Amino acid sequence: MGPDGAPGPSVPWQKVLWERQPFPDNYVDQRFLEELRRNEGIRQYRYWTVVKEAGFVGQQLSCVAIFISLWLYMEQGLLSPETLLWSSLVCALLGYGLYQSLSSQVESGCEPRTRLADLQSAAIFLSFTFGFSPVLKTLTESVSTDTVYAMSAIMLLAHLVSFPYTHPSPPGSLSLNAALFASVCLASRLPGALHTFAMLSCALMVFALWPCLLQRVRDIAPTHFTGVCLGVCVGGVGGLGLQSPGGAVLLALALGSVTLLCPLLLVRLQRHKDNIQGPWDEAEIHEDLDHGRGT
Amino acid sequence: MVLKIFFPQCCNRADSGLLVGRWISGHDSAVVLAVIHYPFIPGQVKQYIQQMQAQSGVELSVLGSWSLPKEGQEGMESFLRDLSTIFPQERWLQIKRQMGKTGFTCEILNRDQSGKAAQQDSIKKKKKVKIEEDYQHDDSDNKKQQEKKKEKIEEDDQHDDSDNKKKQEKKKEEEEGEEEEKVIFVHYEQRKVMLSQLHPIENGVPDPKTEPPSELRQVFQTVARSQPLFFLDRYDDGPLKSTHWQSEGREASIIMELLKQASVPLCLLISWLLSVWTWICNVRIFSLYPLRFLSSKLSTCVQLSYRTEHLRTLSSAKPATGHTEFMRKSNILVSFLIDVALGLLLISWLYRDDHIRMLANTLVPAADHVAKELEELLQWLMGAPAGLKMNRALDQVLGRFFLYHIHLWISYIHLMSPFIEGILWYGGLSACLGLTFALSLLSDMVALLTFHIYCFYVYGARLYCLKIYGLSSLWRLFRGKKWNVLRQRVDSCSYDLDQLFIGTLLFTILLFLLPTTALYYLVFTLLRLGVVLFQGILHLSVDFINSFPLFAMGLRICRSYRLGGISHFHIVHHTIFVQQMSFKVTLKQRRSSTISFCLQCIKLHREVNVL
Amino acid sequence: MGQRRRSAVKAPSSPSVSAAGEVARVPHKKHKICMVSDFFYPNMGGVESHIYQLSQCLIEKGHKVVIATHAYGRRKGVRYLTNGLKVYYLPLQVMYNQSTSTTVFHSLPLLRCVFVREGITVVHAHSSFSAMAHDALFHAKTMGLNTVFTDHSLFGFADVSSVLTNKLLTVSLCDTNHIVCVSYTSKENTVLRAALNPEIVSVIPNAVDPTDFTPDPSQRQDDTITIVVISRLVYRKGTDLLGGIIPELCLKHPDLHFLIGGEGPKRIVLEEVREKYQLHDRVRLLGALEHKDVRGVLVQGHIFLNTSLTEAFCMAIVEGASCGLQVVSTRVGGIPEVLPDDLITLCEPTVRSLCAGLETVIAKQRSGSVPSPASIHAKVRNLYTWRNVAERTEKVYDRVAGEEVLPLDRRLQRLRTHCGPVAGSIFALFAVMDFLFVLLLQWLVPDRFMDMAVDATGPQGLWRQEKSRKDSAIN
Amino acid sequence: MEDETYTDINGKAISLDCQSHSGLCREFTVSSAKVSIGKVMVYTCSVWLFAYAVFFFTQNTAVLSCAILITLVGMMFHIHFVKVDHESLLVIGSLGIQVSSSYASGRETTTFIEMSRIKDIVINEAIYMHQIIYYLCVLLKDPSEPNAVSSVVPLFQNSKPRLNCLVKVYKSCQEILSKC
Repeated sequence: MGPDGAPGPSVPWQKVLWERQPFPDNYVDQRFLEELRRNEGIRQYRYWTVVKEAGFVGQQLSCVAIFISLWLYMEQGLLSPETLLWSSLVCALLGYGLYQSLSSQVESGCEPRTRLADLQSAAIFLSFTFGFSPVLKTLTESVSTDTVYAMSAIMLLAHLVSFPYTHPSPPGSLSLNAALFASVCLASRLPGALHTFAMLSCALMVFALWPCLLQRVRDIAPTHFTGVCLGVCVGGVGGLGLQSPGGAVLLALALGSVTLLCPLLLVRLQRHKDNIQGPWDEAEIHEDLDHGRGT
Repeated sequence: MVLKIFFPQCCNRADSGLLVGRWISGHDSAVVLAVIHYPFIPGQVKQYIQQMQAQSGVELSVLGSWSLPKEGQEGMESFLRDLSTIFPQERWLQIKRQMGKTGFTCEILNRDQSGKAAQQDSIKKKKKVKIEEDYQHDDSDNKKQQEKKKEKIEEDDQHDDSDNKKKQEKKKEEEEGEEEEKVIFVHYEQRKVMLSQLHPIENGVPDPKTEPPSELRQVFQTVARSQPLFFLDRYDDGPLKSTHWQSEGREASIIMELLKQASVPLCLLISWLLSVWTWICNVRIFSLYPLRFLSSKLSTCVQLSYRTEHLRTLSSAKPATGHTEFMRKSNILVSFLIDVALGLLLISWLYRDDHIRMLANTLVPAADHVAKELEELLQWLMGAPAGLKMNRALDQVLGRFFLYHIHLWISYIHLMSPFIEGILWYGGLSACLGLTFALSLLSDMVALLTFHIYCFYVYGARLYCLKIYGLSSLWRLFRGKKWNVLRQRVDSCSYDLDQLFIGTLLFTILLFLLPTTALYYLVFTLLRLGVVLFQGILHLSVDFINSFPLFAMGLRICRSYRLGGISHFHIVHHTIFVQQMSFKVTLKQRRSSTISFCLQCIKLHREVNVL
Repeated sequence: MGQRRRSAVKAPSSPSVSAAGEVARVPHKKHKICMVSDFFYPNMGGVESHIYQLSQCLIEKGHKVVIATHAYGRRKGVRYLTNGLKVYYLPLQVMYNQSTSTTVFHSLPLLRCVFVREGITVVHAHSSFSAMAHDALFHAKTMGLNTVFTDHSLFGFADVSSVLTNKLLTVSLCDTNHIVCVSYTSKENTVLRAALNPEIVSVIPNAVDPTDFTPDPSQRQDDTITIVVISRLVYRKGTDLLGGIIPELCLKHPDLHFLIGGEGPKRIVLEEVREKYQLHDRVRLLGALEHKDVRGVLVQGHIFLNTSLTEAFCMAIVEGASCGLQVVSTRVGGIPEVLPDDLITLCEPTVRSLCAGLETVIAKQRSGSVPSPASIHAKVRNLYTWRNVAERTEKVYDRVAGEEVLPLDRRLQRLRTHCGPVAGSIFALFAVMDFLFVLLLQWLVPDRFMDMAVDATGPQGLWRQEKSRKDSAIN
Repeated sequence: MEDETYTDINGKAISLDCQSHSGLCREFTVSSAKVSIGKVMVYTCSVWLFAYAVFFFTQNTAVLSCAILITLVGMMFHIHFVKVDHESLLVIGSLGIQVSSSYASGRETTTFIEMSRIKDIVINEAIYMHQIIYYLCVLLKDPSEPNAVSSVVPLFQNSKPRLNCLVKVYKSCQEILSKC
């Protein structure tokens, strides 16, 4: 069926409502849908940049792997808590020094925390962990081992999912809490209170402090960043490999798919994108309109 | 408007005479109260009515004449008409009945003798303003709209036909049936209306600020308040003889009178005792804090004060004003009597072949048994109850704690075991004050005997509450949220590392300890619940006895009209007369709108509310 | 007993005569229309007033109009509005901001009852956000009625939710006879979303009642410049943009005042801005406004600002212009079509562009080179009138009434072919079930047991007769 | 007067009986269908058969007696509280309106509304279950504000007559009300 009434071709149809035009209401002009645009402002990814970005995910994954392998070592008594404590202490000091040096190079935004504050919070960590470790030790003994494993697995997964990969420097509370919860669960399975203490402090380092440092590295020295990521991944695979080769293979596969395969898919699928835009689209606000909310 | 004549049924067959009653202003309706028979001396009648008016406060007047000519007696039209000049009235009713005819004939003479004086039609033809519901403001009652619409549907037949003043009901009906009557006869049973406290006669005059009560209400008040009119009877010899409900037998009985007389000194005595008792209660010592707190908790004391209140209301010197007050008083009295009676029964059972000792001997072992059960329960909890994973350390701690309590408890019981019998014996005496006392005493005893359970419950609940509170706030921290007190909502907030760390640590600990405390809480709550249920049943029964409207029930069953609520009309044919003079013919007569009038009792719950 | 008398006075002489009079007066055919939408008075907004005004004008033209919506709180059952506009507030469960939840079937019995007892010929559903409207379209087709749908809103194609909603729209519009859009942009959008033949889509703009929005310069304070904003304070209306604009302009122009009417979740943004920059005396938040108060607020201002991020047809700017204000608005959706360029200043939806636009208008205002409010009102007053809308909608009804309703099998085919294999067959199944449900209902409550409703409006409308009788009485 | 046949909203036949005692006093009685013996039979039989089936498997005679009891009690309950035999509306000009509904067992519930409280009698529309029906109702007013509707008393609630019946009742009610 055609639009009823004969269109008066004398005057050109124009897309305005404020004047009655000699056309029926359901008249369809050839200019209909001329403002329709497809796929505008679509960005073409380059493979290696994407891979570089995905590196962070990979290293976080392998961080978890490292933590688990450490736990495995301790559970089988291959690793004594003292050594773990000392080594983690050394790592912490090194990391702290590196952190300070990096921050001293670039003076970012708000004033840096004083050494005193850092010392204070470190003291709090250690004291609390030490104080609570006997309690934590007895905490889950009546709970069956499978339950504990399941819980910690879920929590670690939650940690990986909810980890803020873009700005990890203040660690996202949910992800950090999940990781800590998991580590408490695991640590309470260890033979002694000291083990628990060591495990927890190690967890603190791996999950809380390390991402901050890595963020700094990514900001300051992107070239080193990829190297660090690679190193962590290799370390994770290796560490797990000594314990359980199967796990190591799985981890390697996972890392490969995350860092290499997914970016490939992303870049490939990009060209099949078909996105319709037009004047009807809801305009999005680009400026940062945060008027210091919650001040 | 229509003239309504409320006519007492008992006067249906009274001899001819004068109608004494009242014109109800505003509604133009007349209430006939009594018939004063011939012969009378008008002066006396007037004087009599004057004094009645003075006594009852109802503006009585002579409404008109009533004629029921005996056989052979010829109608006395002219005479009746003349009477209207003797008793000057705005309007003068002439109601007459032929023997054997079932209808009434009513003539209305206005002051000016013109029988056709038109009932000035008081109906103004108002223009109907259409209420326009607008979009903005709320058009809540669309019934208006509906109504308008419907009125479109109905065709216009609202013409007023010529107001005819005189109305011979039956004859007119037979001749021109379609013509509408202007007089409605409402027969009412004077006795029932008289005795029904249908309408609180707000002591004497209705206060002016409320709008005048509705028509029926006024009628009822008139009848109820013109009691003195009914003392003069047809049978006693006096200058005047009248007919009204009392000519069908008196309602009041001698015993009631005697009781009324006797109750006065009794009330005085009770009130004196009460004053003494209240004086005792108000001694300083009792108003000290712990005592007052205790008395507010002990249900015996509560019951005591309750009863005192009752007795005070009962023994108040002034008579009950209004229906509800009267009902309340009588209900209290009846329930009190019943209560005492039951209490005496209980006593007679207790002190026969000493049931008390048996009770006492069963009581202590029972307490022991309960304690043992509890111990076993705790042992069970300290193991792995129902295969639940509990934290062993905490479990042990809690278990020991509660076990120690039970130990204390048992020793306490054994300490007081020798005195229990005595306690029971004296407690039993309290039943003579009424069953309710015994019951409340029992509930108090139960409360004391299960004090340990109460303690357990409190500890468990407190622990659990703390734990839940902590967990909820820590869970918020876990998700990186916090409760904003000012805005009363959950905001997102960035915590420091150490806060997060410690929070998570505590969260984990609490979470793993939760099942243990939850279990303890659950178990002891259930125990507590059992006790509370038992006490609740006791209190329920006490309250039932205290406030069950027995009197109202009784009235509802035997004298339902005394609680008259909504009046109930129903059309009757004149079968009354038919039965009496066995006229077969009249059965086939058309029914006229004579309405006999009796009362229907109201729902029971109204009485319950009253109490 | 007053009204008894009145009834006696107003009882109709004889309906047949007056009905004949009706027929004589309005020659061509009358429809019995049922407007269905979740959004109606007491809820307030563009859709609501559109439905109300349109129905009023159609009633004037002698059609019979009833409205079906869901119950609002205690407002259940049948109500009457002005001129006997009958509204059914059906007790359906409200799910999410005033839109009912839809399990395609549960609304059928009541809607069927309405359609049957009112003898509806055309079902007109409004607003694609209203689940009830979609249900009504579906059931009306099952009961063999012709349907019209008016789309008041725009939709993107970007995210998942819009993909789903567009699919649903496709299904529910696939056998709707005619669709009405309020602007050409909205038409394009709807045609794309529902994959429609553009020729069954008419463009009929909204309207405002020019008599409600007359200028009144005396209300303005001439020593200051007041910018009026009237909109719900939600994201779609660009409240965040407003929050960005206010401080910039207020810092530049000390004599600038903001008058903001409306309520919503984003109000907190404005309040925070006000607190942060100490603008309590210059930024007034009036909160929710009654429709009748809007004019009183508008006339106090010099400039009307609209910061919407998406609009199908912005009534607010027309109202503002009709009150003689300088209109500044974002260039989104159908807004460019609404007002001629000499009446409106269009900007990009960014704080910077809006500020620039406002700056120019303020400058013009200061220099006094703006046309007088009266002249602006004179230009605007005849652009959009409800009468015009009603005429054009009437055309749509006339056209639709002629069309034949697809029988079940063809309908199923159409669904299958039009909405893709999956959704198509699912909804074909729904259609069959709906059909069976209707049969069941017809067996349970046959049509002959339903009392036909007494018309308040329409050809034999009693109210109309009453009115005409009144007039005759007056003359 | 009862020439035309009326049905209720479910299409069951009901009968309307208008007695005009006089110009000022009319009584409308809407009486719905009696309890059909057949239906009672069916219900009873079904219950008893079920009971017998249960009895057959669990040799427990208590089932049977209980079934009999249930049917009896159910019947009593039904005719005493549920089944309304007829509802009547008595309009007495200038005195009031009396609404009474009598159950199959003869139980009768009555309410009397004085003329001073009656604002009007109207026919109204309402949503009832999954239908929209007309019903007759009395509008009450407070004596304090005479032209506001304080509450509404629906009439003929149990036997819901259809519009034609309601209109008939409505008209003659209005006749009476208009006279005073």
